[in-house]
Amino acid sequence: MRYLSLTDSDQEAMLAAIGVSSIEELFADIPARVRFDRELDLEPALSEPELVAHLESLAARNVDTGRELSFLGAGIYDHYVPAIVDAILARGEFLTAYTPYQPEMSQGVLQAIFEYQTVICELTGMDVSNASGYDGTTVAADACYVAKHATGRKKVVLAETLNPQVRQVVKTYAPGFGLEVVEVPHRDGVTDPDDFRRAAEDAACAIFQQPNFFGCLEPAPELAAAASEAEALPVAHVDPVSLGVLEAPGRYGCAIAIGEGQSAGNYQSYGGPHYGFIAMRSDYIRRMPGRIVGETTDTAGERGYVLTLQTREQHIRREKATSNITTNQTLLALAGLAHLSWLGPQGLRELGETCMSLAAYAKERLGLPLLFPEQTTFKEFGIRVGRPAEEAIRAARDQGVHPGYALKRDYSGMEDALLVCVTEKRSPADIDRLAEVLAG
Amino acid sequence: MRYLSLTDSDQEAMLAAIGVSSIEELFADIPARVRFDRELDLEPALSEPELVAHLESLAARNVDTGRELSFLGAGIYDHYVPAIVDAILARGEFLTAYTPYQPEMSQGVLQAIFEYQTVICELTGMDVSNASGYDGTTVAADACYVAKHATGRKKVVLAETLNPQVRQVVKTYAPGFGLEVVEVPHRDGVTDPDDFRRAAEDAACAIFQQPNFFGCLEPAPELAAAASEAEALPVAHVDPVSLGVLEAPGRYGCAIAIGEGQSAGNYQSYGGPHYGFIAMRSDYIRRMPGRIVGETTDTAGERGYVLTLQTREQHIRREKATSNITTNQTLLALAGLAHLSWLGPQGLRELGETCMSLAAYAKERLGLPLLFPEQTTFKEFGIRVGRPAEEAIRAARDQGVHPGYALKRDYSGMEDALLVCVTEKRSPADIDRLAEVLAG
Amino acid sequence: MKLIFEKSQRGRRAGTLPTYDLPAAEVPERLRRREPPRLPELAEPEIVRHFTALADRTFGVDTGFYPLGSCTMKHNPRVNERVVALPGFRDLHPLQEEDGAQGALELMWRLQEILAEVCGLHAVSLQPAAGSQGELTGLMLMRAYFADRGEGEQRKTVITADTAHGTNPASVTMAGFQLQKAETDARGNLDLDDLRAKVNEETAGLMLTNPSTLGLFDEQIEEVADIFHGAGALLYYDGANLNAVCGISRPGDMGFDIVHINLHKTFSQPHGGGGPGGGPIVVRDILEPFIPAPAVVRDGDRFRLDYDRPKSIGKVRGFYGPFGVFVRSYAFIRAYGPALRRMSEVAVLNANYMLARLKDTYDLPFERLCMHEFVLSARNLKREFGVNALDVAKRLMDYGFHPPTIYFPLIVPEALMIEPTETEPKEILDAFCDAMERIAEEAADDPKILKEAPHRRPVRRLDEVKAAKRGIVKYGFDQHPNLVGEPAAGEAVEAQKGA
Amino acid sequence: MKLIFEKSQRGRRAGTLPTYDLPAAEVPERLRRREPPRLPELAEPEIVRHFTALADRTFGVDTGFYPLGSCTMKHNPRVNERVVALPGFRDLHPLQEEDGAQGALELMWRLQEILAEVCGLHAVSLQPAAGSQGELTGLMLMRAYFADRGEGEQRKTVITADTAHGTNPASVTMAGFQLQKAETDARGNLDLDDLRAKVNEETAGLMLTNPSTLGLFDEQIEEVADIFHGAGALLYYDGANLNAVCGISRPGDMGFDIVHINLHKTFSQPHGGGGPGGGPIVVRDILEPFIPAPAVVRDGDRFRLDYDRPKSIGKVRGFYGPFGVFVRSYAFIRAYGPALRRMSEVAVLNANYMLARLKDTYDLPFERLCMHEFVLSARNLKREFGVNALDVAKRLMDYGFHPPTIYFPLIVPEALMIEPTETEPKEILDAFCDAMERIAEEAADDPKILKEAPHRRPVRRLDEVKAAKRGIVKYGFDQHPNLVGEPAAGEAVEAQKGA
Ligand SMILES: Cc1ncc(COP(=O)(O)O)c(C=O)c1O
Ligand SMILES: Cc1ncc(COP(=O)(O)O)c(C=O)c1O
Repeated sequence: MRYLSLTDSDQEAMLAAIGVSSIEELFADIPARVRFDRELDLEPALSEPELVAHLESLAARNVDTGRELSFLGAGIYDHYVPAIVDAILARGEFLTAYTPYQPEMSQGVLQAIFEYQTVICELTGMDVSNASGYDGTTVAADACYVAKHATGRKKVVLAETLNPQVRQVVKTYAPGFGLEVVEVPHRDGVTDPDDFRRAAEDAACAIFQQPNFFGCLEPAPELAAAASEAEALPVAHVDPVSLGVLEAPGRYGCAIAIGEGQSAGNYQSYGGPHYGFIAMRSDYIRRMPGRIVGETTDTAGERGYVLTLQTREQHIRREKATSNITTNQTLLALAGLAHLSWLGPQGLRELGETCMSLAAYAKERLGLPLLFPEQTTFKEFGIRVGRPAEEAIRAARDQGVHPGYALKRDYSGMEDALLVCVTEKRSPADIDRLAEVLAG
Repeated sequence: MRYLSLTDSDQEAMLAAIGVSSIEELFADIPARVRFDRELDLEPALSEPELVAHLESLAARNVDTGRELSFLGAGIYDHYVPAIVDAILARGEFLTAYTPYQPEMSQGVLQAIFEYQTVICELTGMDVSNASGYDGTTVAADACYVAKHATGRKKVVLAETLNPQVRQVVKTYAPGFGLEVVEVPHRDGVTDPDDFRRAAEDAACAIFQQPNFFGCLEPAPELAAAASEAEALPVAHVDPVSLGVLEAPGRYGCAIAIGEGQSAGNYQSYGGPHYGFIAMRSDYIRRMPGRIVGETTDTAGERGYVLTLQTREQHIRREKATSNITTNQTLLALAGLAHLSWLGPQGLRELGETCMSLAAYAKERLGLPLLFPEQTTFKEFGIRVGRPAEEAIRAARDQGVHPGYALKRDYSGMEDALLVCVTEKRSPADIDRLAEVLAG
Repeated sequence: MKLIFEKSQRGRRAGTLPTYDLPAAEVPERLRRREPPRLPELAEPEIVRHFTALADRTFGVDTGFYPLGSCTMKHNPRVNERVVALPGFRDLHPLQEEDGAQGALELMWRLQEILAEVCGLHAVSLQPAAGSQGELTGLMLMRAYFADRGEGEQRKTVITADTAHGTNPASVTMAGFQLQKAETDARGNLDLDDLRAKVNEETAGLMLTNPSTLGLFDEQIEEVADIFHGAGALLYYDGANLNAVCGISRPGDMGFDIVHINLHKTFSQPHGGGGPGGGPIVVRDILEPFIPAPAVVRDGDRFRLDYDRPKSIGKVRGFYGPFGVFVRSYAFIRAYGPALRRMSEVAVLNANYMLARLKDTYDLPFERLCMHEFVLSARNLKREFGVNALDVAKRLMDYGFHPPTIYFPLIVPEALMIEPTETEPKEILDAFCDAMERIAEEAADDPKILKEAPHRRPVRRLDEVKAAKRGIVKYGFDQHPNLVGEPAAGEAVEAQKGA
Repeated sequence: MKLIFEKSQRGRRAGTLPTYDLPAAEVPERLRRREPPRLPELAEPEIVRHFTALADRTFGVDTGFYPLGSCTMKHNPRVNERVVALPGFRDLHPLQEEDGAQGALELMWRLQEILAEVCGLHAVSLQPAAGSQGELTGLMLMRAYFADRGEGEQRKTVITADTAHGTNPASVTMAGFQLQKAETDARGNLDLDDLRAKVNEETAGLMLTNPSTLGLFDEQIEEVADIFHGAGALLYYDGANLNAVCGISRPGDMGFDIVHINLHKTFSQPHGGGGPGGGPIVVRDILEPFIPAPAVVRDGDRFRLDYDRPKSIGKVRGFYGPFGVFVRSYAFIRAYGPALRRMSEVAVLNANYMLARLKDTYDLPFERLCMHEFVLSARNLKREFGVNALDVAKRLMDYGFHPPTIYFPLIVPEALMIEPTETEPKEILDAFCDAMERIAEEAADDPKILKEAPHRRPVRRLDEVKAAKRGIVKYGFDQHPNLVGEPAAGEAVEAQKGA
């Protein structure tokens, strides 16, 4: 077998050293009745060329965003992933290392995580970030767990304009946490600060999304203030690539900032793996879930990095841990660091501006009724296509264009609504094509 | 500019240190009349995403062997390139290093070349290999240059069954070398040893190809003997992937073995870059063109590797050098080393056997007259399609199959002949499809 | 080495974007960013060098032997990286219509089938992002199952072994259960008497790793299963050690009802410096109604996402799970086919060979053959020479090896938990054992060399206490403190490293 | 470190191939391989580790500063690696019909247009595989040109500068010309009197690098061109130093008739540990009929290969040249657009800055501003402290830098030829200059530290004389000699390293 080095003579020598005469004997401790007595019913082994051919044939049966002009977003975005990201992630040392338990072996990945934490703090205006969470949904559950312990309260509030999947995951976790979940309906595509404040009474935290799931800009400072007023922790769920143009949640009073990292440095990859980020004010650092890297020195006085504040974590605190997370999403977070380093502050701002300009152009160019005409949007916006959304999608896809996401999958009263997304990879000509297809 | 680090303040400080006030002044030595006084007439700069989109659109206008079922060979082959080859070549240290002039900085690449040289010697049965030549054509010219100096003779002999491009390149080089080129016509697809001996009288070397351009197996030992008899150096041009099943040229009396390395580890890449290999008996080592790596020790007595026997080379011997080659094809040769290490002796034999079996199956399955029905072939063979080859090609390509190479481009009397190639990547089902298309 | 921020210069940049000739869009004043984030500012060449240098300061499986117990640091085949990068996988939007994602859905469906066969169970959810999330998901299933049976209030406790990984108790709490601990007996099995005393009608279930974190297969697993099933409770299999038993013994056949699989361990998703992973769960039919939605199902020759799962616990992660991980693991398994059993056999052979070589030099707490990993104790060295497991670990670095997991499992003092995996050649196992023997000699002859190790890494031993005390968890730019002058903060505590 | 053969074990393998259920084909007995080649036998994990370890022992531009004069070791943008791997380029067979290769042909045609514009000349052949082959091809064009004019017998000599790279004289011989050398004057220009004395009706042409290998632009280039053209001879431009003058001065405008371009230098094909490169030639219209066939031509909106070139010298390489190199260089140039001039400006600025910093510490043979590189001499250190250019080079390694080219050009004793390229930030230039200054101090204070350098590389200084004497150029398996015991072979000679 191509991944195994064992030769017949190795095997012989090793069995002899162990003092057994067959591999079978090594399994003597397994009770006979639980031994598996047949061959695994798996398809035959594939040689490497066949394996590639097989997976190519599977891949060919997917319509990726290189094969269709796509305006899908809704949480996962077709932003350009710079070539250096691939090059960096392909380094075998990063790829095949694990959590840097032994810091002297892993200064590189530790420093990278420290840099990632800094970048996340810079983006969000927070004091401390962990080394990554699973994705943009689970970090919301994490934030609730932090808030529960920080406030002792038993309820969490979610704006209905928060990504539906994020809300679903919070709802799945909530019973175990002993938390009740309350949702705040939107008004005309955004959340009303008064509604939010009322809901946030007695709540541990109140989470909103900026830009929200409809692409609309929430009155974020007012929402944060409303939650604070109710002494619930204000939590903002943000898109990292928006943070060159939109204010950092830390600057308008949020206690915690979370988000899906995919748009910074990760491919769409049918939804994963990506990374979630979570950053907070230093007040809550001892409740932070997951890994944190800190700076220190070695015995010779040189600077170095280690996993730190581990008494929060499962391997030390066990049932009292701030989270059960172990394996996280470091490699994807590293991609995020690489992408954001590639952009720099200037590039990040330009990226946000470009997306906004394109979206503005698209709104006008499509000439269809807007779902929420009063609102300012970022890179996504809702339109009404005047017929069932799935029909519009099918018709457009027949012409090689995916026009966007059918909002009825998550919201009632939106039978004919599409959520259209543009990124810097969609040109005005692409938008013209979408207009043509949706008109036709 | 994204590849430049210079900031405005850097520039200011640097100009000041130099003692000039503008970059323009740095060009004071360039006579005014030869200064370029306008902007270069080049298309505008492309951002990275645009650059990728532009090149994707160019690439999309090529029909690669993933988009068409291809039976093209004729010197460049669609063998499977293992994934480790990509991974190894992507290592930035290999990618961005240069010729290992300073061995202490480059032990890795030096050792890799030493290993490559060993692999080439093992394959060919020779004593010494260089670090690579440009490709399978130029190494033939190199061999002629070696033979000229080794024998003092002024003629070289080429079998007509030697790849036409190889012959063309030798002919281009020959006048500069002061060599006359004589070609030996084939008889029924192979070279007759008597013809070869006669032509080789007074020749510096005589070159044949095994398997030859038609895919046929030459009577290689007899050809080598014939050349030797005439005191011309016998030179075999061989396909590395055939050398698990076919005898090594060194074992049947050749003085020099050369070949195109592409089939071992390189993509087709529209014809380049690839690597040529050249290996010879130790008698000629001082005439070897190009780099050679040798083993030595350091001042602490540890083993190490260096460029060696450099007094052959242009930078020392200048006009008396064995060649002018400097930049060679190390990275591609490294790919060859990786591929051949991946195969191992067993895999190499299986590869050859698989190609031969597939070719045998194809010959039978196609049911068309063979060009040289008497000959044993390796992975290629000629067929007669009974109509102008280009018509057959067009018809097949309209059905998504490229049936092979039109031999009339190089040989007269072959209007309806196709050279069909199979590699391990073509399955019996693929061959069935070719049969269907050629029949239809 | 400098931080990337310390290499930045205002005005440098690597990234460029298309500029379209469009009017600027306005961000309302009160929402607009005031101060730009201080992201790195470097041109491309220095970014590439920076990350190259960081990689050079990182040890991976590609660099050498990485016997980090419980983590299954096997070789990651490069072909898996090739196939995961196919645009049809990499650039596929998760909300693409099902008819435009048939290849992806088929791949997930096939993986589900494989995992069910390997586990001897019935239904699979690929959604969980890692082992710990698999655990939590599994416990949520227990909740849902008992709630559905009207036993929701009653089934309050979940039992974990005293050898359990920290994620198990942490997951128990997060799932809203109460924790109870079960003891290990003198042979390294669960103590049946202890279990019998603890299991009752309040018990929701057991979480167990088998082979355990001691690397030992529980010889009484059938009795264990009977005890729990007899009390109406469920058994959860922590699949971290599945690499020991593929094709040899199946969790479902052992009596487990829920299994999580760490795809990044057994099925070779590269560990990526900490992740990503994949933690699919595989369950017995009685639990299928509760698994996360959507599930991937097959209708004839079409594959689709089934959201119609009224009893489902809901979603635990975005979309359908870490798809790229599935591609790699699927490719990994297809490279073996039914010979997957061989993978486990060799993993177990390698571990036993090392155990045989090392058991006279280090203490062996349980005198048994091991499975795919084994736990030694350095307590003999500590007692005799004052050298502890941490010192041994640090000294191994000087020999070019990544240390094993240490101080885990907790029931073994000065634990060294060694997992070679199947992909290591005998020569490397021997070299490591030689080094371990040398180190034991050094402990006697020159303990200082261990205490001060490592000597040949880019940094010397790092002060973890200082890090925790100072809490410097991001770069402070012009306010960044200089720790170099500050005094050392004292001895490191003996705490788990690895697993 | 062990050789890959020393890690092999019979029976191990990494590669697997499809097995089709077909009868075995017979190789005739007398052609069949008798003994298998002793290729490496390792499973995939150890192959990956082996090459990872080799990479770790290799210094590239990605690792750090690589100011190897004349080699233009600039950053290689990663996007170029991305686009060259597109299947439409990578998996395109060179004998694909033209209608199935329009994208490739268009790319080549566009690159031809760009190179012609940059050189100020008319026609391009992309075929040559590297600079030296470009030289040879250019000289063949001279032959063909003069033969066509009936001056074939008469035009026997080609003149190269005494500063010329070794490839120039070597190419002259290979092309069948006789070599004549021209001298450099006190300002580093070609000596016009010397030239006038040598150029006559037997002269076929001049080969010149401009800026020269001294990094100096020939201030009398117009006069030089007049001398040759006046005698009916041609001028060949060795484009190794084109990085100095893109958009600033064009070889065609300087009077050159034939140019080769090293795509791996100016246009950033990664050097790959020695190659591949690309050496397209660009020629004046009078030479166009002779360039290698096929040429890529445009007919309306179609592109095709033009083989109908009756006066062509023929092919110099297989197919159309190193296509993958074209993709990278084309992408590189398109990233700049007309700002390509900026590339050269910064390259020249960087070099002059370093020159300004170093010229008081090391001898400067020609007191002028330089272009993209400059040549210093360590003769002052040799004279005063017995330390030579080689020692300086080896000591630079300890500071983490690749040494510059040394002992070239030949007319400068103890030459240090430094080419920073445009992609280096000022900080790195400064760090290198600091190290050079430190080394000059060390030469005075502690010359032994230089003589015995390097101290911080995986090996100490290597014995090149022993290597040449022993001629061990492949692994000998069980007969492999053990050089470790053998005595050192003596001092290394002062020989060019680099360029
Ligand atoms: C025994 C055991 N259980 C559970 C886990 C948690 O798995 P993961 O890291 O995938 O979350 C681990 C490993 O980290 C483990 O070793
Ligand atoms: C001045 C000069 N001319 C010619 C060459 C030869 O170019 P190549 O290495 O591409 O063959 C080089 C570099 O090696 C050089 O520096």
